[in-house]
Amino acid sequence: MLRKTLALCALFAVLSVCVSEDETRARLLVSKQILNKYLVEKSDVLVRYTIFNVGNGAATSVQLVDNGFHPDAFEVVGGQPTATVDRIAPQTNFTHVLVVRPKAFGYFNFTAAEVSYKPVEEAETLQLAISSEPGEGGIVNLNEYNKRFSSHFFDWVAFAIMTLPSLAIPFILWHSSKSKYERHGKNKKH
Amino acid sequence: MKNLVVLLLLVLPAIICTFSAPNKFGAYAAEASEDDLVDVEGDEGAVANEYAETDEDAEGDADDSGSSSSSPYADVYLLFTKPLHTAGQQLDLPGGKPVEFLIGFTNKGKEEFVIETVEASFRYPMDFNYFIQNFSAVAYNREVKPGLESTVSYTFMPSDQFAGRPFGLNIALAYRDANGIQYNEAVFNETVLISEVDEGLDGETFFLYVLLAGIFVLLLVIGQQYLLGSSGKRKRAAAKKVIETGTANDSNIDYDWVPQETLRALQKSPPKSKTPKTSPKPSKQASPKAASQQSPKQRKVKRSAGDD
Amino acid sequence: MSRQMFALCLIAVVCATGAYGASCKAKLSAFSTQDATILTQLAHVAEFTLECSKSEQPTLFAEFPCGKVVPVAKVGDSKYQVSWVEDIKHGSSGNVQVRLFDEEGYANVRKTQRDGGKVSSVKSLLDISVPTKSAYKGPWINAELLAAFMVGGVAYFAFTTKGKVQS
Amino acid sequence: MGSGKQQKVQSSGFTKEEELLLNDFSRNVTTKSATIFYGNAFIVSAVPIWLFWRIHNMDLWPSSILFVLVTAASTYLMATAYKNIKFQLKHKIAMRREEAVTREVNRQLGDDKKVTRKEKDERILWKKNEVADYEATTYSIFYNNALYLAIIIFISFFLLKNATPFVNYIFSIGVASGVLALFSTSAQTN
Repeated sequence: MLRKTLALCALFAVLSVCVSEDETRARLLVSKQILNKYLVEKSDVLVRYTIFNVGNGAATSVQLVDNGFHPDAFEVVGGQPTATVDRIAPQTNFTHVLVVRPKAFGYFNFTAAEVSYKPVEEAETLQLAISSEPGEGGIVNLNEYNKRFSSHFFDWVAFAIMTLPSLAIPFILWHSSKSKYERHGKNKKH
Repeated sequence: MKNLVVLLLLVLPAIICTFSAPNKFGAYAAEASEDDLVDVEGDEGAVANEYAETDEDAEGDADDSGSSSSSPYADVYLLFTKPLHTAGQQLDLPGGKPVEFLIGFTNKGKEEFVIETVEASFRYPMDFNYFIQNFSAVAYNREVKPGLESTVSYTFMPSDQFAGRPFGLNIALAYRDANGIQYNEAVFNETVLISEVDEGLDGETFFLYVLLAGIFVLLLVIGQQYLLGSSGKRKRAAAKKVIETGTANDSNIDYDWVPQETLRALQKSPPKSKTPKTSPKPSKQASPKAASQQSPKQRKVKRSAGDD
Repeated sequence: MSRQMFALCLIAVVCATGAYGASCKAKLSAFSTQDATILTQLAHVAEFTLECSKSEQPTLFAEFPCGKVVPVAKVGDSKYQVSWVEDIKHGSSGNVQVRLFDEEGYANVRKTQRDGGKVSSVKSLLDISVPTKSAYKGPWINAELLAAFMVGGVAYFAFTTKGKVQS
Repeated sequence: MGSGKQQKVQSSGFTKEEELLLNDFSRNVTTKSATIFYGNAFIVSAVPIWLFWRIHNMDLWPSSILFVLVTAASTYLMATAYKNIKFQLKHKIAMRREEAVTREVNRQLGDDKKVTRKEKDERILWKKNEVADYEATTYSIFYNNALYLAIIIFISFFLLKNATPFVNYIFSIGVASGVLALFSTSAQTN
């Protein structure tokens, strides 16, 4: 009973705080997305961080940190895994892009990034937000990928070279004989 | 109650059958995720609803989407990021295209929460008890420490066969607190419209087809030209020969279908009467077999002609 | 290796004089994703360091050609990053003019936007042109489709010729 | 096939020369042309293995038994198709060429007065037969090879694109050679 009343009290307290703060507070939703069809070793992995400010106040001192890409496993080729934005206005979003290349293949768990920000301008403590998690993804071996998804252009060329004799030789023989006799007729005619 | 269950059992398969492919998935998904659903489904009293079957357990959750099973310390916010959606309007989801949304979860309490699963489902807009399609429940099992915010993302794809009809979209978030109490909050419980994606023809593929058709036509034309060119000349030449040479021209006479006997006979007879002239044209009509079989007949005819 | 070479298009460019007395210089390096066959969207990233006559490091806002104004992320000591993604279908190459505003300029931009004016009329602190490269979108024509058409053409030719021979 | 027998039955009433003539136009092939046919059929049946090995990622050794069996069957069917199409074409070509051949032989023997008419006719006949045989053989090989490859590529890369390589191989080769063999006979009996 005591607990219940306590909880109720707490609820009211929270609610009242919420109501009072609702006017100016920023609230961030952070999504971390991997925009890849295939994760391939030594190829681009495109990571997009989108910070949505769904509150009604501006978020300030927003710092995005992603420690999920260890330098041993990934090479950063475009963008930075750490970014600071001074201000994200309410009802707007901010996009940050990072391009990394995995150094090895195998399964990799893409973890969440962290964002710290001040929900209200004069707040002293930073609010910590955790982004969505892309989750586990299999990074394909580059050779394997090339084998499976290459256009096999050279294989086709080789195939063409192999089939060409079986088509061209009989055709040329036939055609030469045909034209020989047909020209014959024509020449005689004129 | 029992009657209702029986009725449901009868009606549901019929409903499911009327929807083809996607609903197979739906039905399958519903079966597969049955275990999860016990806790996930239903906004009200889902915790106590453990006896319920997948499809029936949502009974009574429609009339009241008030999140009575949500924790006061949890603050949940839903945002559709694809398509972008502003609150207050009816949500329009493009059929056959992925729909993404984020759920922000703020822990306002002193104890940690664990976000367990998110599940989206389509229901009849008239009666949210009836499921049309269940999307797979995604397990996150994400700890949210006191004072922290966390975001989870969820993607689903409404079938384009549903296009043009309104559906009840229910997004349920299941989480538990440090005491192990399960909460199940309906983050979204509204009627949405699935819109037809008016893509027309995909420009890229269209041009590809046009290109291929062009190449094909070109090939045809070239082939035709080539063939017509050679055969046309040949035909014309042949025709002329038939007209001009007549019997006078020795070399024009077709000897090979004339049996040797006849030829011998012909040699003896005066040159004028060696008329058997089969121009290539008439013999062309005859099939090879017919030609070879005809020879005895021809012989007779020709003989009589020669005797005259 | 060549892919890497392609992918890393480092180009140091561009300096321009800004308004408000403070003259700034930007040293820019741009990166574009190169292989569209494994991505769902293309990304362009421009990182630049800013050297201003004043020692401070201003908060920057960037305006894209489409008219969108976004805050610029600071990724290090006087180092900034502007990045955006685009659909593979609409992937383009060439220089993208990005106009940078400091906070004062941004306030002007907001004011102009509120008044219904054009953002382009607001003087920027600095203009940078970000070179973007188009990505490899896969082979121009499917190899097997090409092969099928070639052999189909030959077969068609053979077939028609046979008709001609037999007729 | 029935027609061939018919011919033989009928031919019994003919003279020896006629029989010889008919023999030239019959379906029976000499060992030489049979070798050519089987050699060609084997080559063209074996070449698609390359496609299935390189592009459909079939393992070469584990499926070698399949390869051998299917290639053998295909070789037989293709040789049949060659034979039938050749037989079909030979008559027509002979008719087409007779003029030119006659002229050619006439020119060759034009001055030679010693050659009797009969000998000349026989030479023309023989030459014509040779030319027709040659052209029909080469064209038949070209024609069947072209159709065979076209059918295989169409089936294996479009119809059965998503089937397993195993099924894909059997069906594409089997259908291609089967269809060709079948149509070569059916067109003949018409």
